Amino acid sequence: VLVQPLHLRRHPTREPCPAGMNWIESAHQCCRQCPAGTFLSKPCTSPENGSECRPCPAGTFRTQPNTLRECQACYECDRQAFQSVLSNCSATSNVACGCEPGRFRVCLDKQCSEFSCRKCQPCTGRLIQRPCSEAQDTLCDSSCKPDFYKEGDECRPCHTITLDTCGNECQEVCG
Amino acid sequence: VLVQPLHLRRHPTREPCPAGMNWIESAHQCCRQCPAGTFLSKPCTSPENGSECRPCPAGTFRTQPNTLRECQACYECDRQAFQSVLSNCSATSNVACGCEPGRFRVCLDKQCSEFSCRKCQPCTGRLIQRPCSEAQDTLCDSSCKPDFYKEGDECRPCHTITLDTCGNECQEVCG
Amino acid sequence: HLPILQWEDKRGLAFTKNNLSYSSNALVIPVSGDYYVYAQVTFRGPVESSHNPNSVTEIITKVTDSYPEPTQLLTGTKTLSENSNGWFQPIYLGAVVSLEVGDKLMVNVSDIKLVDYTKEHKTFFGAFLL
Amino acid sequence: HLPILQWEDKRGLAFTKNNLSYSSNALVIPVSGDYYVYAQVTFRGPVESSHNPNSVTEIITKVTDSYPEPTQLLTGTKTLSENSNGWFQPIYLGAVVSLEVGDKLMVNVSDIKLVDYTKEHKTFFGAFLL
Amino acid sequence: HLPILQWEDKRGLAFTKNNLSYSSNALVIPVSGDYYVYAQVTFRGPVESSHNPNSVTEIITKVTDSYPEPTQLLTGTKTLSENSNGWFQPIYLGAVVSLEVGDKLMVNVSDIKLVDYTKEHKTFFGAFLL
Repeated sequence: VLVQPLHLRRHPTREPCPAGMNWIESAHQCCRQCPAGTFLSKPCTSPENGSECRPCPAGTFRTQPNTLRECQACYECDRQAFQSVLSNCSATSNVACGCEPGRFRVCLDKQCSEFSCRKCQPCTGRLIQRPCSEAQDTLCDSSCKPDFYKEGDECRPCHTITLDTCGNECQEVCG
Repeated sequence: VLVQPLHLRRHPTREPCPAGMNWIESAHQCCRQCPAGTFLSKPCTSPENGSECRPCPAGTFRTQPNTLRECQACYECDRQAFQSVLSNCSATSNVACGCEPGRFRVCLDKQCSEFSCRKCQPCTGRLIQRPCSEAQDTLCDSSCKPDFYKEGDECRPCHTITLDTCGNECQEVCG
Repeated sequence: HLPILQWEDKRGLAFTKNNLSYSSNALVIPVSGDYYVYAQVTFRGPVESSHNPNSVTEIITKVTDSYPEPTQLLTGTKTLSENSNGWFQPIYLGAVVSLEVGDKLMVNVSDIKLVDYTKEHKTFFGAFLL
Repeated sequence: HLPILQWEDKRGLAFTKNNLSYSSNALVIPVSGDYYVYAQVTFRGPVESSHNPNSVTEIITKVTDSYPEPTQLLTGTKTLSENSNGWFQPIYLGAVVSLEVGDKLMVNVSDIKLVDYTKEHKTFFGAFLL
Repeated sequence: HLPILQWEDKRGLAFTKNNLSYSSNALVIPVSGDYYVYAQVTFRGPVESSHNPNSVTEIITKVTDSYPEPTQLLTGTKTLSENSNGWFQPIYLGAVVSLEVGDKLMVNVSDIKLVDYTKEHKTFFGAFLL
């Protein structure tokens, strides 16, 4: 369902521009592309005299050569959700966000363009099979460390128990 | 909150049209209705010479006589949600959807205009009181079939058990 | 058919102008053309009298002399998962539709008892000619 | 990139006029200016083939000859909590954007199998020049 | 009053024109008339510092010299049921309102820490004269 209430003549057919140049409708000709990190502030008046390009203002960027009238606004890292800046936004690249130390990414969609940062599990009383990383939680050993006994799915240190509260599992390990 | 930014004179009062005819504003007169399955492609120029009606294009329909400028788009059955076509869309009727065999309708609103198709329960080990239908799940007998014993709310076949694993319920039935 | 909502067309933020009038629960179109039509209904519950619904629906419909049945123009339907204690659920709809002079626009809802009519800025309905 | 939705542009309530044309899944802008662009996608599930998603996303994107990558103009993303039995979730987006002649507008979704395509008044897309 | 959102009015997709200006968190109306005003706020959580909310609210308000208190024009309020792990909830509002020259439009939210400010296409605010 699309509508647009203005009567318009068809715009003239456009020949493809040579490489490195884009058709500029308002100038009715091909103009040289502005390099990445800049935008087209004034279109060229003739193919020879180049387009006027200006650097992207702070907080914006363009990763590719272009003939756009403005740069894209940088994303921001979600501080309140424990994200941290991996690399700052520059004139030619968007900000890159990761998780604060001690946290790992939980993707909310397939591309992981949205993610939350969850605390890494501590593996108390267990050996660490694989340390926590940006992408994955710590992988703990299934068995307990020496001098720790199993209680449900927790590993408890032997030195904290008194013999009488010590079940058979704990007797075996700490006895 | 309603607004409409155009200055207009009130439209002339309209006498009701005779049966089988509708007032056509652009023609400023009553025109004969187009039959179901068609739409008004050109209004009549005088009440005598009839309106020009054209058949509804494929994928559209009109169930009633009308003086509309287009036909309604057919609905589609939700294949991914296991709906099946009960009757195809025709020029005079919308598509009618039901559930694939072995599934029944779970209405999502009071009119059941939206519904999902859930698998019929199999009544393993029980007699079927009422078979699964478009509208309702299978109704299973509360007690087990002969040679089946009750285990929780399931009915298990006697031949699969060995006497030692057989509780009292199963002893009684399969003993 | 689904129940039709009634609207206030004069007091507070409500107004009509340029002959787009409101009568018997409907906006009456004064001139043929393309209109942006929109409506938001805030639903809320639970409400004793109506069993706990598992969904709420809002539909903007068109009634015309040229056809005996209403036409559904825009529909917003949402299932509810949190209906034990109090819940709120706004549904906003808006789009461009071609209308003829004399056409009537109305808003239908799945259950009128679930509509939050208490504040004019939570449930509203309107249209303007492009 | 996310899958692109296909649209009906002639039958039923759908129409194009004033040279705002539809071709290969995109609206093509005939004249530079500010447009109000809008789209609603009704998502529904569960659907066997696709694992139960924990979110649905709708994005209106712009493709232009002046830049090799699409630009995300409007995004609606919602997490889902009620996906055991049947669920519905409409997402509406609309805003004013500055567009150049020749720009193309498209609607991307997180999972095309979750889109309710069965009724034209539940999922729709449009634009008009201010 | 509820906290007021701050907006970017120049960089990226943001722009103002025809004297509709932005200053101290508000759009300033340059000429009296009927405007279509709209805003979407994407809320997301959980966020440690703020207890887990059971609802989020977005309100478009008008401040005018002719009255000492702000007027709530449009409100979207939604309860949340899924806030154990990460959640997203967009709320879109839009309608026609009559405004006077000098009126100021602002967007208030229930909890500013729950607003997703990270991407310009997820949270936006605008108006245009009919």
